[in-house]
Amino acid sequence: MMTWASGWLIYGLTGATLIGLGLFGFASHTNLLRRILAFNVVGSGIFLVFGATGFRVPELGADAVPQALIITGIVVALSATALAVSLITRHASLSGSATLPDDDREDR
Amino acid sequence: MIDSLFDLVLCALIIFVAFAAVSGRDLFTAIVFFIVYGLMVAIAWLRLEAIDVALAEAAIGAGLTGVLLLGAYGRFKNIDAARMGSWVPLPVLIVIALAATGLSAAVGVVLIALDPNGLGLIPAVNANIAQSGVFNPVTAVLLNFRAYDTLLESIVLVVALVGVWTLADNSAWGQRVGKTQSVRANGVLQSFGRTLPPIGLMIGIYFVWAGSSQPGGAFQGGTILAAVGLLSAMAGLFPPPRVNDARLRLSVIAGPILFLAVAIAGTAWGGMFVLPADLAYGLILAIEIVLALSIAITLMLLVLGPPEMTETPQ
Amino acid sequence: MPSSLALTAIIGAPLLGFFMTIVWSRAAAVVASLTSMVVLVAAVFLAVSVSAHGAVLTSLGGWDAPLGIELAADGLSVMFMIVSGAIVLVVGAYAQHEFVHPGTETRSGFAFWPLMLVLLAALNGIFVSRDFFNLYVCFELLTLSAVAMVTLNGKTESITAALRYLLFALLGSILYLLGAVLLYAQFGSLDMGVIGQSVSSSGAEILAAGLMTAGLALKTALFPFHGWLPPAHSGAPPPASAMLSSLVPKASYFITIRLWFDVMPELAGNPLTLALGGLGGAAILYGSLQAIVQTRLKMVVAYSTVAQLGYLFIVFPLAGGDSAAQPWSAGAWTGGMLHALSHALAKSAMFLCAGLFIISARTDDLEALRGIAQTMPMTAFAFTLAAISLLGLPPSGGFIAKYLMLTSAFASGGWIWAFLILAGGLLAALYLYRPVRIMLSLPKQPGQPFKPISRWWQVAPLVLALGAVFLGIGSNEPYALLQIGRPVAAETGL
Amino acid sequence: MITDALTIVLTGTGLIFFVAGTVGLLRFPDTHSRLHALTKADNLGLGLVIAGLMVQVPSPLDAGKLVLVWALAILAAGTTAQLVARSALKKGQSAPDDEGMQ
Repeated sequence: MMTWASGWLIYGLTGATLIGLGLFGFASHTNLLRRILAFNVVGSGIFLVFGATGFRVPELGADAVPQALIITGIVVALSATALAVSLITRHASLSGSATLPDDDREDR
Repeated sequence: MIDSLFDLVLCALIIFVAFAAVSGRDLFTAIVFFIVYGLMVAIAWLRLEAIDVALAEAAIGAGLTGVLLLGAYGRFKNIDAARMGSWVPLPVLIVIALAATGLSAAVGVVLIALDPNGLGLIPAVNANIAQSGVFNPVTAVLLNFRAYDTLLESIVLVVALVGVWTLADNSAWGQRVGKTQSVRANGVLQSFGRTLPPIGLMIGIYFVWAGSSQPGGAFQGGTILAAVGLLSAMAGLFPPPRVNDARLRLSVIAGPILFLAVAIAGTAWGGMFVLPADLAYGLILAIEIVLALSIAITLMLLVLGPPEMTETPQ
Repeated sequence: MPSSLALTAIIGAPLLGFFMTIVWSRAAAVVASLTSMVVLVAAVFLAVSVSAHGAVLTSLGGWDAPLGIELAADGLSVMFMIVSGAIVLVVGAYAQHEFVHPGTETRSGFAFWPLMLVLLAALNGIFVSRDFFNLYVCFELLTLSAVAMVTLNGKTESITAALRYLLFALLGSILYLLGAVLLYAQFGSLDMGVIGQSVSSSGAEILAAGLMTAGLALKTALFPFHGWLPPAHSGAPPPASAMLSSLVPKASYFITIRLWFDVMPELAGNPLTLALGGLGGAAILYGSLQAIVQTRLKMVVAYSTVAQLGYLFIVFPLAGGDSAAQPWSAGAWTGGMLHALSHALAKSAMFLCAGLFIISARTDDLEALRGIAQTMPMTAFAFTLAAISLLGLPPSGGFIAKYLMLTSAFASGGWIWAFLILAGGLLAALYLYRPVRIMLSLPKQPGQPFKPISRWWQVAPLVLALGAVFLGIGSNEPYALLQIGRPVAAETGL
Repeated sequence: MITDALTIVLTGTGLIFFVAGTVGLLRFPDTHSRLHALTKADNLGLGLVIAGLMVQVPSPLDAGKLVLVWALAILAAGTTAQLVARSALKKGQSAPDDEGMQ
């Protein structure tokens, strides 16, 4: 039980920060694995915002609907990550590069 | 006072670790920080009294995602350092940083402006949980109020698996999934792989069973079972299955198909997904058990990757 | 009651088919055909029911919104479901020749069928869902199956294209998801109906709607987010391209329309509609110019998709914002929807034609197709018919669609939109004239460089191209159906 | 009151071990001595923290769960330490002899 009235807001604002951090990582790296990692940071930031807004009245406990949807979201994000990681390793073994072709050129 | 101090410190740590994961100097460091990040976020979920989410975040968000990323990192060894990628050019970087900061700020402003007494659907869930067949409100939402989402979610996992398998070489089709593993007979890993599965099995099954009244459920339990299976496979206790094994494919879809069948059977009780209150508990438990097994096998196969073995291992 | 049964069958049947094709891959093609027939029948049944009794609504599990998820079929969703069902049925019939494997199972022969069926389930799920989070799950289902389809031929370029596609689509999903989360935080509901009744232009709503629109625009490949589309759509095997190019971007467009015309029309001010229309116009010009300079047939067709998707966004300034209350709004809206549908039919026909040409000529290099009409007159005819619909020549569906949009543009005094529609038509004539001329011209050297193709196989693209034309000839029924459930009272646009 | 004091003392001591282990991880020169510092200090530290928590829980069942957590952590730490040490050996880092270690 939280004593500070707007404890949820701390977590909500943390989630908002994580969204920005993750999006920055997603767009600023050319390494594909790093981009997928950053995508997962954005996802968990969004979930944290979602969960925090479901805990605005601590006396009533956490809203079950956001919790259930977050679990769904975590599983969906894992599915996307699994497909992405397989694509990335396949791409790396075929092309010898950890980036998309255009980005590769920029690096050299 | 001490409570909110704890929250502030935890949130500062989460942001710091996330920053390290996003901008870590080398890829390996970044991945390790990401796993730590996931575990800290799981603690945040405990503070928000979302224990089901904490379990899912720790097992799936940090654990399995981390394993996937580390596995891919292991495959990057043959790549030239020059082709490992870098940052985008500085002007672009500045634009991205500004846009990301702007979005964070906008979301923050919206959060501050929200009604601080917003109840969401808490009253609606409380009013209807008695008819849902279970006592854990999260399970009630997942398997009754919004069962359609959960069915589709379990299918998303299977689609991802089909997608991963599609990345195999044509010639590897029909082979065993994953790369050939070599394990020292009676080595540490193998004895670890023999000791842990019974305990893991017990914990996984407990999570599935407890999900109706306490935190836990098919996805969290299934993930633990998947970890047990992966560990046993890595320890060489059983060979990975073949991609065209009929029993394997059946076990992957058994959970979703039972779920769909129950959903369709609901039309006899008044509409798709309708669960009559007196049968709801039994049906939900049955779906959870079979779904957990299918999820466990699907997750394990997702981590093992497409078939790559050229020969059957010893 | 039976119509809510049809509503569930339209999603349940392809999901069941998805499972069956995984465990019983030898019979996959048959299962896929039967499934898409069931879907088509259910969609037509729904169309009859909707036009007789109005929109159909059902609450899943007996839980009404906002606690539960509601599905609804109105005229718009029914039209999209009929066209998707028909396209998947025809593509499935075509793909029997490409992905059926007598004897041992092959990689692509296994994967194509479940991916096709789950794609259909996801599309139908999107067309009937009233819940913003459920839509997110449906979009992920759609994205993962579509991305996997791009990789089917296993080439390095295809893997690269699939990766690029996945990154864009994931970014789109996550922006959309953030929007949905903010809506729940504001309204305590994810249901379109509940949210639509309490829109109040608060900051949360504006940010949420903006994020969702940006995410959906990424998925619809709206200029300048179109970069992933041409390599992905031209790198996939032709039957997959046919579905990817004709149907998948329409799903995210469909929800954009729902969002701005059904849920939050109050928020759709002029800055938004002008921005979307402007990007649409840029897409028309840029996509068409790129299509003109391509040397491979599949790339011409793929860039044409970029251009044609642009028209869909001109609907926003013509029918939304200040135009929403004007008499021309209904015509512009209906024209846009008819364009989406006739483009779907014509574009899938074109990709199947391209697939047949590739099998016959072993390449889709435009110059290598010189004189192929002599070997495959039926397919060349189908391509030409589809081109007529894309150009918007009478009596095709594309003509009715562009006519409606053009008259609305003139009525509204939006000369710039009228100019863009006309310019797009002229440019399309340029980029489609070249392949048609090459096909119909005499072969350079005598002799037969082309492999003959069975007549039955060639029927598939012809059916789709004829569908695009008949959408124009018999446009009264679709026109009337599209008006059912339309939020703004329908005006007689014709 | 006495149990609270016990908890503070035990978890406090446990935390000191964690700090020592972390310092060792950061400061020691090679893989093997780092592992030594980390596993030894952390297992002991975790044991003390858990002992501190055990005096607070109401039922023996909960206490048993805490012990299980400790046992599993030790098992996992021991195994991974072995695997890390072996892979470091394979990569050519030799293990320091016993005197050097103390």
